[in-house]
Amino acid sequence: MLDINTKQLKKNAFRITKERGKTAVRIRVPGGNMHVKFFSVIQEIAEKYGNGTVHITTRQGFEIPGIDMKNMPDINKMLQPIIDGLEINQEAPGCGYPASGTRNISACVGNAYCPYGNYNTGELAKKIEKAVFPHDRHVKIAVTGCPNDCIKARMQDFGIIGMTEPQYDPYRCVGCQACVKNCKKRATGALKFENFKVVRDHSKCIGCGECVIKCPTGAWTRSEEKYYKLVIMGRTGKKNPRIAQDFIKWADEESVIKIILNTYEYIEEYIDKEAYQGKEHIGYIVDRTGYQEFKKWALKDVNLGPKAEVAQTINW
Amino acid sequence: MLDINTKQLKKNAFRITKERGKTAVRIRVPGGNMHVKFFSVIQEIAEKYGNGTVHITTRQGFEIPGIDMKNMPDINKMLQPIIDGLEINQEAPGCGYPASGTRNISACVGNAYCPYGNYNTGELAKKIEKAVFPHDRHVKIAVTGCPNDCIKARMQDFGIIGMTEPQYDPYRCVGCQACVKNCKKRATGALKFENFKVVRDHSKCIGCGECVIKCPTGAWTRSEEKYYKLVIMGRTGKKNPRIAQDFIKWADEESVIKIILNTYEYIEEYIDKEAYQGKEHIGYIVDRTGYQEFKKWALKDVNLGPKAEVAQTINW
Amino acid sequence: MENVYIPFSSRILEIKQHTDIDYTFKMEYRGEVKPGQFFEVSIPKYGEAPISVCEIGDGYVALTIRRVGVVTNEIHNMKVGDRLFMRGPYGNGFDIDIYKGKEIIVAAGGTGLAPVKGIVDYFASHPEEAKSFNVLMGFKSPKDILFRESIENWSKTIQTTLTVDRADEGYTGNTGLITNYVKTVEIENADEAQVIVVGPPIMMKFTVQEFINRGIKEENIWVSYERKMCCGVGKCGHCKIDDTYICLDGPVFNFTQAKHLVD
Amino acid sequence: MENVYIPFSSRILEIKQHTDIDYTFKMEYRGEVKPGQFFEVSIPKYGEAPISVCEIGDGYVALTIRRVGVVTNEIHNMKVGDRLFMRGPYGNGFDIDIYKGKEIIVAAGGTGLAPVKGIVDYFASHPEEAKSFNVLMGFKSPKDILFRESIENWSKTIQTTLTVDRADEGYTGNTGLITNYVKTVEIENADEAQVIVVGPPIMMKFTVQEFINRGIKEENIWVSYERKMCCGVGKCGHCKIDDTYICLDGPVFNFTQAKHLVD
Amino acid sequence: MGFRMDVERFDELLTELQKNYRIYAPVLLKGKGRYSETDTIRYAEINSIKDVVFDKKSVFSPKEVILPITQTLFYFTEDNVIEPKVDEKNILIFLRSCDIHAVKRLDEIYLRNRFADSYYAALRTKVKFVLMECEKSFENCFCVSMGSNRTDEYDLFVRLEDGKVYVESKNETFDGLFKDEENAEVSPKFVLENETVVKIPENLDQRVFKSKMWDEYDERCIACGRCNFVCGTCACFTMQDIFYKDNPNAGERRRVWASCMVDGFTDMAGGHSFRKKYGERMRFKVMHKVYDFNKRFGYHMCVGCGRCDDICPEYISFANAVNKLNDAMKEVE
Amino acid sequence: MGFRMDVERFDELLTELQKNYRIYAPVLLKGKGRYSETDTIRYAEINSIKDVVFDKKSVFSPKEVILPITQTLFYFTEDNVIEPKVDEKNILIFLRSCDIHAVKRLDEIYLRNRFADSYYAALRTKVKFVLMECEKSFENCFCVSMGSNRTDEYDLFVRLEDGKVYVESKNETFDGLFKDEENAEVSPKFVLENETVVKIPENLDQRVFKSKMWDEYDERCIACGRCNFVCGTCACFTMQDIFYKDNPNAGERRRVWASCMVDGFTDMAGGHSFRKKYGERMRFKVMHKVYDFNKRFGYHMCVGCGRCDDICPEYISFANAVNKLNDAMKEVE
Repeated sequence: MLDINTKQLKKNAFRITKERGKTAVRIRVPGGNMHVKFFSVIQEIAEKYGNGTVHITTRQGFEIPGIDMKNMPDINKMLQPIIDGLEINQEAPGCGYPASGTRNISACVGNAYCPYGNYNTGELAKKIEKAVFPHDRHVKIAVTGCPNDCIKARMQDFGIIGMTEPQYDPYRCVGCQACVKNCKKRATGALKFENFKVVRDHSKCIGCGECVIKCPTGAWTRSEEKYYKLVIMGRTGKKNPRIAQDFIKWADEESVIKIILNTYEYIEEYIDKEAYQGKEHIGYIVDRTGYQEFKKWALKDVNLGPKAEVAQTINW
Repeated sequence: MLDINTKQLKKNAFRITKERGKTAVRIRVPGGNMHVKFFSVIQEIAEKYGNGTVHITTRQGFEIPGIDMKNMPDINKMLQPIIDGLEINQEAPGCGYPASGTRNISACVGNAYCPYGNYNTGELAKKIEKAVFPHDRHVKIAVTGCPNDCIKARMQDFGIIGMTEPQYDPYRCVGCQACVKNCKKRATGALKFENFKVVRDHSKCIGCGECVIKCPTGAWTRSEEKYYKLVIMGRTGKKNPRIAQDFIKWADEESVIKIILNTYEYIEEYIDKEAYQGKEHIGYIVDRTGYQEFKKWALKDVNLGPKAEVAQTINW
Repeated sequence: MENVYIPFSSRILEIKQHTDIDYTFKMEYRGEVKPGQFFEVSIPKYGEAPISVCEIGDGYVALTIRRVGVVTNEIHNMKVGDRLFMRGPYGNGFDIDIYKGKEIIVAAGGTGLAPVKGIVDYFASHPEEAKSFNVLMGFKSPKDILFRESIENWSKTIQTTLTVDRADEGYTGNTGLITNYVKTVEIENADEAQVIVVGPPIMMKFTVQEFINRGIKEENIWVSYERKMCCGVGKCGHCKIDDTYICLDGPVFNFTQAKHLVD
Repeated sequence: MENVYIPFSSRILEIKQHTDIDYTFKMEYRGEVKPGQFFEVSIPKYGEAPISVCEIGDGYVALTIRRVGVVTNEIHNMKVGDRLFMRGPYGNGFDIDIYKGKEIIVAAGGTGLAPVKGIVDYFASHPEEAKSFNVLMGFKSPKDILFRESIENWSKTIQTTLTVDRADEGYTGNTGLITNYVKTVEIENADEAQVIVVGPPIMMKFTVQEFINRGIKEENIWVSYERKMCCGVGKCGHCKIDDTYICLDGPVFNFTQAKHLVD
Repeated sequence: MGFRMDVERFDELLTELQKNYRIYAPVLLKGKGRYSETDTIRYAEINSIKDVVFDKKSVFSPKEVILPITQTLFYFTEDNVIEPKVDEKNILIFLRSCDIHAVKRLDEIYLRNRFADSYYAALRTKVKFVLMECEKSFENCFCVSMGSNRTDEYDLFVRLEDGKVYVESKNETFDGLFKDEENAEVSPKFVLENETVVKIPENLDQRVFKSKMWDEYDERCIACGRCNFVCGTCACFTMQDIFYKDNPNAGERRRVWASCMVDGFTDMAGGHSFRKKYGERMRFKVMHKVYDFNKRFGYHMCVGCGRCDDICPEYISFANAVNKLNDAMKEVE
Repeated sequence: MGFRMDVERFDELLTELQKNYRIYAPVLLKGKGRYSETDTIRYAEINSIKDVVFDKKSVFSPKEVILPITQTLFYFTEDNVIEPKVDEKNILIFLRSCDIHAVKRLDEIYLRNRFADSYYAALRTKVKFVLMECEKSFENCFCVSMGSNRTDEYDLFVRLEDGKVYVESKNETFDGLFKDEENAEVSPKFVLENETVVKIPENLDQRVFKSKMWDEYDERCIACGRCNFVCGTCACFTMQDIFYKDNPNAGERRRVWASCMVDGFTDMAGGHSFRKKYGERMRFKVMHKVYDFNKRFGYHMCVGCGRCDDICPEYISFANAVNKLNDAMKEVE
């Protein structure tokens, strides 16, 4: 006789599956990076309690299906080394993953080894994990190292896109225009060639850093400061899938985290109290209150740097 | 003295990293499902040749970084059991993964165990893998079980979204309106309550099957046929990220695969021959030739079923 | 076997409008019927609704119908001479004999006056059959007052107290909740006085409590319940509370039983 | 140390337009200069361009300049009396003594006529110094023909053959590629005849081949090369082919050397 | 009397029976489960014993055979009221002991409880029961606790075993049918033990309404009504009057199953309603099944088939709720 | 003459030297590498020996000290041509043996080859070399193969070891500077072996142009020019004339480094260009470094510093290309 509180089960990172009494455990890996030693744990769970398979999720985690619901406490105990190793915020040891509303903070590899990454996405993902988890509100956050957006930050409620402000040393520029041509072809055409040197149009520049990568003489280098573009309220789904739009360009890391935390307060204020299982998706809340109200809450006590540009209005 | 053909390296599913002479190997897992026994292989590669860590990619694969380029042949040999196990199309045994242009066919769990999945996404992913791999053209394909679109099919060149055509038995309907309310709230409001029974507006119906799931009396059931919505030419990236738009609704599986194969022929015809490394992204080709030309090629010799609806025009 | 769901058709003899949404239909009917009983009234293709009898007369019953839904809305479009479908009467109704010779107090809130109107009519016509008869009537506002004519007639033979929750311009009568007027009723012998309370659930709850506070015995308090009903014959299940079917065992209950009816 | 990059300024004495885009500028200049040599001509803030000498005279050199870029475009805006900046002459130029007393054939394609014009001018004025003198000139179309006046004058003393790739209305002369006319040239003693070929790379390649086919010895064939140059003095590297700097070691080469110059 | 025969022979007899009977049994509906590529088991007419699913519990109970989900009461044509024709054939239902007990509950409501329901009666009187035995208790069954694990109120008993059909006939109607068949000792085995055991407190009464146990269900229950619809004893219905879209002069009055868990069950035309909290609905249902029905009719409504526990999408266990009443009574005493 | 001193003392002498010298050395530029959070090593003026990166190869060679990346040749103000002022100070460059050899190549082009370049000469004559020794061969170095692993053409040699600075002075200019310092036996060690060995075929000539070996680079090379820009011997430049945006009456003529690998290197004003294929450019470069320079000047241009191999984003090895010439010559012979 199973008498299972499905809401608690879901909040404990298990899922209700098609098969009665069977669950799948979700292993969230913030930022997608992990030591392979934890693979043994996953292997053991899948072989001992599951059906021997694992699904790699699009948010960079694992799902081990075919687990009897009655084994959930055992699984939670087995997960502890992973939870410790990944430094997951947990409510109590041995109780498994504590959240399901806010999704895994996913991240491309970022500057860990990708040439295009403008910052350490894995670290930022973990920092955000520390700041917001566990949380039941339905918020999707992803961090990506550059505007190539391999993580598909534009399909998230918060997409954090790494930027660098390219620094130009005209003395080192030989006018090969590698940067200019590349920027036009692959980015936004923010570079012009004038008087045999390059002029950057800051308003067009997306901070991808491709000019730095392409420059054969080191005339372009990265800014000491790291910048972030925060894009918001993208979503897939049945109702009206849409791409996230630019909220702030040239933001700093601290502000980005603060804005996310502020947004959770905004959610508490405005969420539809009638929403099924308190699961109103943040995007729909913003649809209801309008962007200006969201902005007001999001930017509360945020000290944006002098370069930051906040969107006056957003039409999704 | 490293003298490495980077194009070949990339086509062999390794990557150029920030660190000179170090590579990361990419392990593509079509559909994201694998037996955990292969975890041992990944573990061994990471511990013996890499830095002990692994990155879980957003396309459902693994990247093992920190590998000396000179060890690539060894790694390829070690990967063979995975390649065999996942039935990856390979050019020759022991030579590793053979493609880099066309990305891993990614998939949500689909009806393997997700209650919302309308078909076996893992199987379709493998079928497409078999049909198109290896291929160097830059095409992103993802399959998702339902319009919730957990895999973010709307950010792909081809997003395949599972549909079912709900079958209604008015005799079993007690008029609780669970389906009607849910469809309005979570889907597209395709259901109306008339004369104490439910009327479905086919033109609004996205085939999500939620009505079937919500119906407490079994009045709604799934169609015997499985249907697919094919959405196309979504993308992230620096230039103009955009969401994929509906190309065909209520398509059949065979047609979908044929359309993808046709598109590769279209690419060969229209790709910018000057494109850097032959890497013009399919979306930009369609931008150039226009939708009608794409459509002509895509639908060549395709026998769509009677329910299929092809978009007359698409504005991305 | 008799098909209890088959309605008979009945001609509308007279229509009287009380308020914007309350009309009384005098329906052709010959047969046994008691105050407090109800009929399932229907217009085919629109639906059925349980309606209390508010007046019983020779060859007719009167039904006060508030326009609150599809069926009642359609009924309000009917004209004298048109036919409604009916089945019933259902329920137990009030047993007038219980009250005879007693101090009687009826407290009715809003449309709750309809099911007890037959009782009041009876004693207003036969004031000598009661030791005393008080009727307290509460309505939300002056424009919601039902049976104005009857009330005026009643006041000639029995004690009537009319109050509205909110007065409006031109209204000079009592205001305030009906519970406030329970204390004003003169009761000679609280042990034997009979009280009938009918109205919205919240009104009934507090009004009964007031009477108990006045020393009325629970077994001398009577209430009438309104619940959703689809059949009227103990099948559809909507009106069941605990082991009690309002349609079969009520709608009139002695408070000793009613107090256990927790939805 | 002398700064070889410093230009001198020179007055424009005369401007002659040949075609829409080809003008000849007669520049004030006194000094040694040979046909086939070039100057780096510049307008400060616009840039420098290597330009062949097309005519050498007393106190002047003439430069034929095609409008093909920023600098030449700007030069075309200049008027007589304005000043250009120049440095040079650079390069080896043609050594007229080599050709004297020989059968001489000059084949020039398009602007390739400019660097050899000095040679032709010389022998047209001194036809007696050559055993014979043939000049073959090819242009794309009649409107591209340069030095029309000179050509007319030359035809009085030496053999001239003018052809265009594509005729247009009103043109009645030869058509076809210059290579077709190589066979028409009368050569008495192929062993000793001297041939100068200047023009676009493709024209030079096939024309030289035609002459070799006619039995002309490689060591009697001379070509002049045009390459990108920034300095003219063997530093910038753009004009280098193999170990040869066109600016220093050319632009005039005997074909025995030139045939090894693979870009 | 017991008989033994081949499947083929049995199916011949079935065909014979079909002349006078519609024969209903639990069948497998491929792909008609709630989720993609899942099946379901529901009652439907069969043509062969091979259609009958013996080894699994049906999702819905057999009640829909005698209490149709949607049932037309009358047709209206302008001012006429016309009752639908009743099918002439009799009915055979393959069902289990618990379900036979359940029908007894339906009879209590529909044939007795002051009025008899002619629509129900019309079908019910046609019905004969074919008992299916339970080799072993299914998941969530607690028939033993509810005393519904055994019955002798059946007309036929049928067992399919190793390609043979064993039939016990207790109704002489069928004597002729089986007279040529091989005799055999056939009698049903009954489940004597369930994994799930339910204990209804002896002192259970309305005081338990005050227990905190119900609060849990406010959050967990989604008020979908599945527990009612699959239940063999739930008997509630709602009336519906409609016009035909093709001709608004014609229409019908019908009834459909209702659920005390679903929004609207208590809604009155004026707007008032009761039991808004899902925990209250749970309480109403539980108490009906194991308290107040008993109070009115002298035996418990619930037959312990466990279908409500099988179906609940939120994994709420009715059986466990009943067992929680014990602690709840201690809490409120 | 050799000396030994503390770092602090050496830095004092450095300060003393700065009165007359600009002192250049390879320094670490934090975060200025091509990729995020990567560093780079480039030549820059130093103020302390601690600024000098001894243990890694600089990405760019020291050539930029004497052959600036962007160098103004004249200023134009309306009709006047004005040469820029030459900095009065002399120049000290910390560099390795291979780089000293490389400067000799630059000298060949810029001071000789018919004309002398006054701009180069002006800087070059101010330069004194401070030799840095290579404790061991760095990755991709093949100086031994090119004979540039040793030199005695330096003015000072400086070694930093265990917190002490060892200096050898070979130029009497510095006699006064070090006269009070502790004497020590100091002389540079030179690398005698590289992991990378390059063998230039003895019969190498233009026939190798026909080899298929170049085709590979059509695909692999991206013509970015990095190999040229980091090279200590590449000497090409391009001229640029500009107007100042603030005053179009004034402007300048300048030169910037050019690369034979980059598009435009051979583009003539009329539109014609040569070596469109990247393999042809690779061939041109390789042959210049190990064939035609030698033909013209009597020794190879390449000094084997390996910077081209260090930098190539496509992992093309110049050294390996040179070695492939051996097979290529066999192919075309």
